[in-house]
Amino acid sequence: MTTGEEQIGWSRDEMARRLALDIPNGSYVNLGIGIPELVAKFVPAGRTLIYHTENGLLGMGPSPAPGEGDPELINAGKRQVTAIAGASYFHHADSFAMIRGGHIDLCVLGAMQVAQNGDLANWSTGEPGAIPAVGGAMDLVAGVKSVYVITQHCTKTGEPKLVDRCTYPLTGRGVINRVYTDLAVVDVTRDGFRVVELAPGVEFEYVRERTGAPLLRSAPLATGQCHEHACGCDAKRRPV
Amino acid sequence: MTTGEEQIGWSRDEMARRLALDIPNGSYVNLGIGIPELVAKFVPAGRTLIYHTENGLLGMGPSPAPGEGDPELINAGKRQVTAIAGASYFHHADSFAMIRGGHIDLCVLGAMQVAQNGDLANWSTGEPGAIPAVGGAMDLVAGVKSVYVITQHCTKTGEPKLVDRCTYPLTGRGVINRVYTDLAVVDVTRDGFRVVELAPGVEFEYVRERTGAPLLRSAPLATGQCHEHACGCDAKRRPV
Amino acid sequence: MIDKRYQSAADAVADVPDGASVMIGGFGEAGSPIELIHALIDQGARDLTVISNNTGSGEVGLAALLKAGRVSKVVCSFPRTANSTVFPDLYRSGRIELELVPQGTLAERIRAGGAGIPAFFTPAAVGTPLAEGKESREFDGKEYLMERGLRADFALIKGRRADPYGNVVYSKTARNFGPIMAMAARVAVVQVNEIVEAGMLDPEVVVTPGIFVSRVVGVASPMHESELVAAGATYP
Amino acid sequence: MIDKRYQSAADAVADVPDGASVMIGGFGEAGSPIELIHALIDQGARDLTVISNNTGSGEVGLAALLKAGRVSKVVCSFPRTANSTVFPDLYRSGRIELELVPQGTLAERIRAGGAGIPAFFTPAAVGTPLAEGKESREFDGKEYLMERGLRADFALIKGRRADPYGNVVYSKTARNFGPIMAMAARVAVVQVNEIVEAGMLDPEVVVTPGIFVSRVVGVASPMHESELVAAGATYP
Repeated sequence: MTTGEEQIGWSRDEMARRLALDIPNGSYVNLGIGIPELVAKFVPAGRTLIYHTENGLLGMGPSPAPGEGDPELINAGKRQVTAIAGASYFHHADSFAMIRGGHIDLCVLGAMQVAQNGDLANWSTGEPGAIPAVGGAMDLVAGVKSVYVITQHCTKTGEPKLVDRCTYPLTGRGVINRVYTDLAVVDVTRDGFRVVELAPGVEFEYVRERTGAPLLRSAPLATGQCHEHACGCDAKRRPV
Repeated sequence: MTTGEEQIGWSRDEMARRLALDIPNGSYVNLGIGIPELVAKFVPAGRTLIYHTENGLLGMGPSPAPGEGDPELINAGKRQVTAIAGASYFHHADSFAMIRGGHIDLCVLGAMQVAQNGDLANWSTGEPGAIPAVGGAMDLVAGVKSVYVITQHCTKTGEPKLVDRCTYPLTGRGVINRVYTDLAVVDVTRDGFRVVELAPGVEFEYVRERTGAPLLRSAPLATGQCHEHACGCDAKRRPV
Repeated sequence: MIDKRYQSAADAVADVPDGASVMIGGFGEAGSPIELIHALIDQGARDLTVISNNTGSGEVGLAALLKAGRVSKVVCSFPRTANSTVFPDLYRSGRIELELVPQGTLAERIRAGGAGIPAFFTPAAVGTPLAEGKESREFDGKEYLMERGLRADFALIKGRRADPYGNVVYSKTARNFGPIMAMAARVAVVQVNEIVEAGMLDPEVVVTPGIFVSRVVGVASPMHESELVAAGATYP
Repeated sequence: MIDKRYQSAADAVADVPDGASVMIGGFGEAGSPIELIHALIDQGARDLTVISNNTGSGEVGLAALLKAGRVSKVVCSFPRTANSTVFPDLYRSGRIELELVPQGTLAERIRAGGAGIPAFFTPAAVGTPLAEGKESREFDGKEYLMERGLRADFALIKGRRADPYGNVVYSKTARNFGPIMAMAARVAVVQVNEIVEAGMLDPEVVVTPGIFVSRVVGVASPMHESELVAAGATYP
């Protein structure tokens, strides 16, 4: 698609870069398949994150050089990866003990729908005839300390992904803490969705029109490029 | 004590030797502290048993040579041991997964009382002021495939240890399969205690008088030295 | 002597009966015991219940076992893969039953089965369609589902090295379900690249202690699913 | 950079507050983190709940912590040892509370706590006095008790080697409760004979992945309880 709307807001890389700014040094992070994987490319210099992949590796490194991969060293997306110095391998029950036991600091996932109460739907359209496949998503959202979604604000057909109530089958109930879209960074609060930052050139009203649930605005509401500090820092953010 | 009764029946070593005859080659065995430990000395030539100690070692070997012990290589009785070629170390949850999951073939324990329904009491007299300490006994009797008791037939004061009903606090309910005493080998069956073998020179009546519950006799009821074969073999056993 | 070595994959799976439950290790192709699966196809057992994280790709290994019509039910977290058409076809045409289990719940159910834990509680899947029919319960103000331990008649596992006692070490992320499936199966069969003498594996680094393993088979150069699929291979 | 190294045992336990729950590794003297325990005695925290398989011997290490009056409750499977008089005296005089737990149940409760499992069922202790007050339930015709996962504020653990990421390997049967206590504690503190650089521990042989460990302290030549007791040592 090459509509005008695509010009507005953050690109996928920019979304990933924006999210990466908010991950503190030393975090244990599980990145879902797809856009979430991009986050690893944009971790600011000076921070070390440790990547967990639920198929049994802590300390996942980047893709191997061509021809140097090992079919027995893969990530949860079944792509060949590497292991950093300081990595460890373990079996699946231990791996999900890390997840379920609250040892992973952050999980970043894609989404089909996120509801204002934090419900997530990202595994099934519920259509008859579809092959149901859930993988580790339900365990991740139930166990990891913080769960962020990274996704386009709307579907390819323009439907909002941030909704009043998920219509697709749930992955987890009240599990999402924050959503990073091409248009904004949106917290899931007790009062519902709250925009904490707008992409450059994106107005609050524009986002509200494309959101399927009430949208609160934060004060100070930030926008733009001012993210040399980690999550929670309001330095240089300008209120909208 | 040096009463006449002590001359009768099997010595502790002979009890251990008798029990050892009944353990098939290749068995995974957990031996309790005390008389049960003697069993390892009497395994017939040609059989290999693998010893499990619940503090995290499979493939426990004999005591180390003097001066060669390691305070970090001990058995459940906290005595220094060795590890055989083919051993493995693991943590406590994995060790008791072996026990609870039914992976250990045989556990041999001492007893204060065994009831005719297989109840075992071996951890506490229940006296006020005693320091209660249970260790792994309750897990062992609940999880191991076969649980044998090895014990004197009576207490030092002449009270039967094979009883109608345990009066001491239980270690487990209906868990004992067989008892090896100085006087006899006694199966715990659905119908109660059944003598399957008498020690040399010991008469059935003699055992019955010293047993606190009805005692059945097996046909063929065996006695004596005829145990060059493994458990279940009736070769050369003479009926009483 | 204890010697759990079997001469061939065929020998090691010869007694799998019709109707057996079979855990099959692997996450995607990593750890998939292709040679054991192919031996099981040759052997002919049918009406199997297969417990495995995926359902294979192409028409080799696990997918070939499904394709051969030997499996009546799969217990699985992700039965959908690139290059996977066998399971979808069987599922859509109603020729195979699927019990979909979240991956961590699947792992923990297998570990529980092996550890003698008949049931446990997990927060995964609360409030989702996969909670339907499951008992739920609150602990400390949070809701959990009760899940049952899972055991199987056989497990087919791929390791890296083993000794005659059945001690096994694995390779990288091919470890995945191997150690817990070995615990949960009545008969765990492990294929390894190399069988070494007892004492050659450091007791500190053994991942699966021999007590969990019944049979060990050497397969010096195991096939890789992705290469077979890329080459368009099928089995048998 | 990630660097979990602490300069001293004292630094590593400096923030243990009064009233904290503290898991202490070891089975008898094997794996008992004596230097960390002594640092905790020096630090002065009191009203502690200690979760440990035993209660120490002589008047060093764990027994010394009890003797110093810092512990109000122990959760334990076997609080009775040769050369053990400290706990018996405290217990008989009503100055310490005891929660007696079968050893395998204790291990599994700790593992469950670390794995996010709030409760599970076990056959151990059914029909015994230790079943009193516990929910029981039948699965497949057999009775089980429900047991709760166990977590703690801190864990004090003895390993053999660690790296700055907190990856740990152990020594022989000193491994015992270390790996599961690391999982179950908010702050796991591990003393090791040797701290090596990241990358020096083979990822295949790491027993406790660094994610479970908050602090690592080097204690090159740790004391052994039995030697101290034989020498009649006391602490402080």
